[in-house]
Amino acid sequence: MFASFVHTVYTLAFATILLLVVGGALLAVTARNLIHCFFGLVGALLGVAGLYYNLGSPLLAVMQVMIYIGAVCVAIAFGLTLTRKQGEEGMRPLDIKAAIPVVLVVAMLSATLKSLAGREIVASARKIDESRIGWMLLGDYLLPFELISILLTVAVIGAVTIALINRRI
Amino acid sequence: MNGYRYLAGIVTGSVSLLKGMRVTFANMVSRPHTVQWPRQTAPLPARFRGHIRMLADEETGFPRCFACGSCARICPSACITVQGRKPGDRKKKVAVRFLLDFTKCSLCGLCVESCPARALAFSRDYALAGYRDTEFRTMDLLEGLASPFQF
Amino acid sequence: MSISPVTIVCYLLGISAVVGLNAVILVWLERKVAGHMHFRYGPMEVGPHGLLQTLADGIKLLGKQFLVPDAADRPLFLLAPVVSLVPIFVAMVPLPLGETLQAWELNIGLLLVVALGLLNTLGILLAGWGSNNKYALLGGSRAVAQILAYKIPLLLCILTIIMMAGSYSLRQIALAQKDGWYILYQPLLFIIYIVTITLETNRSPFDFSEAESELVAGFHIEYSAMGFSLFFLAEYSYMFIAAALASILFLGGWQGPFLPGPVWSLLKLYGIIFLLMWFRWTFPRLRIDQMLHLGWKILLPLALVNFLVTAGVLAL
Amino acid sequence: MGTGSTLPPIVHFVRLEKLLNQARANSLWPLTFGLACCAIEMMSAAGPRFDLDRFGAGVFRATPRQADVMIVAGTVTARMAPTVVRLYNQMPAPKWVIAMGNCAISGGPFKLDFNYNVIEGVSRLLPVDVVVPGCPPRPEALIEAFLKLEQQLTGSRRFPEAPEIPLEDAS
Repeated sequence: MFASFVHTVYTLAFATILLLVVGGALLAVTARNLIHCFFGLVGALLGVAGLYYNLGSPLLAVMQVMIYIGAVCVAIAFGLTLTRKQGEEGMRPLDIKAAIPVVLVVAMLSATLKSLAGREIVASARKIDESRIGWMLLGDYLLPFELISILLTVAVIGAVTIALINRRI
Repeated sequence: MNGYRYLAGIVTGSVSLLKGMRVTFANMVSRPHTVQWPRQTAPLPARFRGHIRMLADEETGFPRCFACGSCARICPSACITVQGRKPGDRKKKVAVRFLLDFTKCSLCGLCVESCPARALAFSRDYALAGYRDTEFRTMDLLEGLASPFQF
Repeated sequence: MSISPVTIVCYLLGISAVVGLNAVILVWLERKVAGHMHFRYGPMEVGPHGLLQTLADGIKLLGKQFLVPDAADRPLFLLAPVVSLVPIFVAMVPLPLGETLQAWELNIGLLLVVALGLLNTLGILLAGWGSNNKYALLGGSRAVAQILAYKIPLLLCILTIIMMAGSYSLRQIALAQKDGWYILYQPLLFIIYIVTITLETNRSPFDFSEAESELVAGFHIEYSAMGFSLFFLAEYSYMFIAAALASILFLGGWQGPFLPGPVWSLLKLYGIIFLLMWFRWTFPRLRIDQMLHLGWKILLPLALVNFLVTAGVLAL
Repeated sequence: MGTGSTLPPIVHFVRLEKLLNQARANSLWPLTFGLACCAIEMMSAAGPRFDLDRFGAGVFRATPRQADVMIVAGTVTARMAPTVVRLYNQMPAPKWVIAMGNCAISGGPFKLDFNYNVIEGVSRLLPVDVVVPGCPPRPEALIEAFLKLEQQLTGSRRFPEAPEIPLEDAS
């Protein structure tokens, strides 16, 4: 009786997370108001953090919150508050161009499902040590890690250049 | 040189912040200046001006005012209404009505200065407040004084 | 995953009690500190020395009308106070206030608290946009500019401490300071950390998002009654969390001689909160460009240099 | 209960309302709003010597959404009148108005036949709960107004009546 109650609670929690992910993502692509899109995105990312937690990796979940919501979304919000309300009429959610990502996503999903078909999916029960991630990043995957940092530096320099175009210092 | 200035700026800035914090901390541990009115009272200045009041004659206890009306004439806001009558046995008039519209008064004191009988003075009512303005629109200054017209 | 729902409900009740009591005490304390720093008494007449003042304020706010402006974005407007309050309930879970007084020992506790602490800005932005008021929007966008300035020094501070203690667990970090508090090794880092938590909790001299003299009341300008009190509750709870983190990271948490653990941690915690109040009633508000200058050109290089030096010393 | 609420409740809970009124009386947050010279005395009342915060009334809120009491401190000109009314309308429901100073009560020294731009008393615009006459009233008078408001709300006076200060006490 008690165990089944706990089970129900966990199921409900999982359903909430799914709802957050799917609903947030839908809101992010369909809402007319830019800030509604933004908060849809935040909700979807929070839901993904919940999924990570459910899969047994709290570290990844916390990092998802810290990086994607605490950093990426805040950067987006910073851009949003500096943009002018302009050309809102031109943005229709059901444009013909919107079909392109839909086709891509459907193709990717079907490919993934096809490759997974027939296999048994087991969530990894093995606990990943945080320090191992660090060793991996600075050992085996050092080159990709450094490449990403170069990419970020290039992005920062590009942003500064774009910002300086109209400044004429 | 620039680096030196940068570091020196940080240090001097922090020191000045600490000085400010010392001042507020000294304030905090010192005795408050508050006078806890209405449990305690702060001294009122000697020349404090409350609304005007009517002085009584020492002998008779009647109001000193003989209703000449010079206060009402000189008042720039026209807040004073005076009426007087002669009692049967006396030559001078005595005020029977002396109304002050305190809501218009700006305490300039011209009425006090111009009164030939020195009948007016400033009161020391410093904490007036009420629920309706009518209490202060017609303040009867003769209240509490004896009158020769009580028949 | 073996926590029973009863325990979770007990934790939630306990955390709610902490949040409520802490706000009641802190609001009273803030008004008393403000009063005495102005040579005043502060609240005196409601209860002995005004102890019941916050209670009266709370009950009054409960009984007031909650206004939603016509032009406001209704769902966002109603969601904002909740968004800024809810992360607190999760962030308080891994805080150890004593040897055994901890809701849940989590091996990534520090990261969780920091990540959720950053969500406060989201609530402010939501309120700023949802109110549909120019001052509120300005307050929200200022909060976002502010988070960009203080986040990196804050994370560098925390990284340095993680490096010294070798763990993300708040409990392990506190235990690592058995022989010497980290404030003795890292006084500069402690100062940087205090400045960044002043920025994080949106308190004067960095209260840009609610600057009364510029933005009337900033992001909560349109919130009356309970909406406002939820923001208030959130602000004081974030202060509690930030101060608790500071006491755990730098002052050894609950450890100390003679007194029992929880008393020590509360003493340290309220000491740091008093420091924040002291800042608030001493310093005037900075200009926003001065804040950015402070964040990017002073705090960030200092924290970075400190981080590198610590790393070098630890490696030797 | 006077002008406190715009809509009286349909069902009355006596004890709850007593509690609410006690709480309201002890936490009357004024609006940061001064019109003329009386505002100086209002600031003085909040300052160290008189300290309105002792009664829980020292939290001057800048936004009308969080204020309970509007202190109309000064001359209400015709130009300012719409703003005063608007600020009053923006305050949430249990709200009170203190008319401080003679200009706010009746137009004061500006109440003249040829003066076209002064509203002769803020009671022509808003329901006034307490009036504080004086030009300007002393800070004690403003505190007395708050005590009067508390008396009106709770039905009893918790504080001593305003004590007399004789001339000998003058400094």
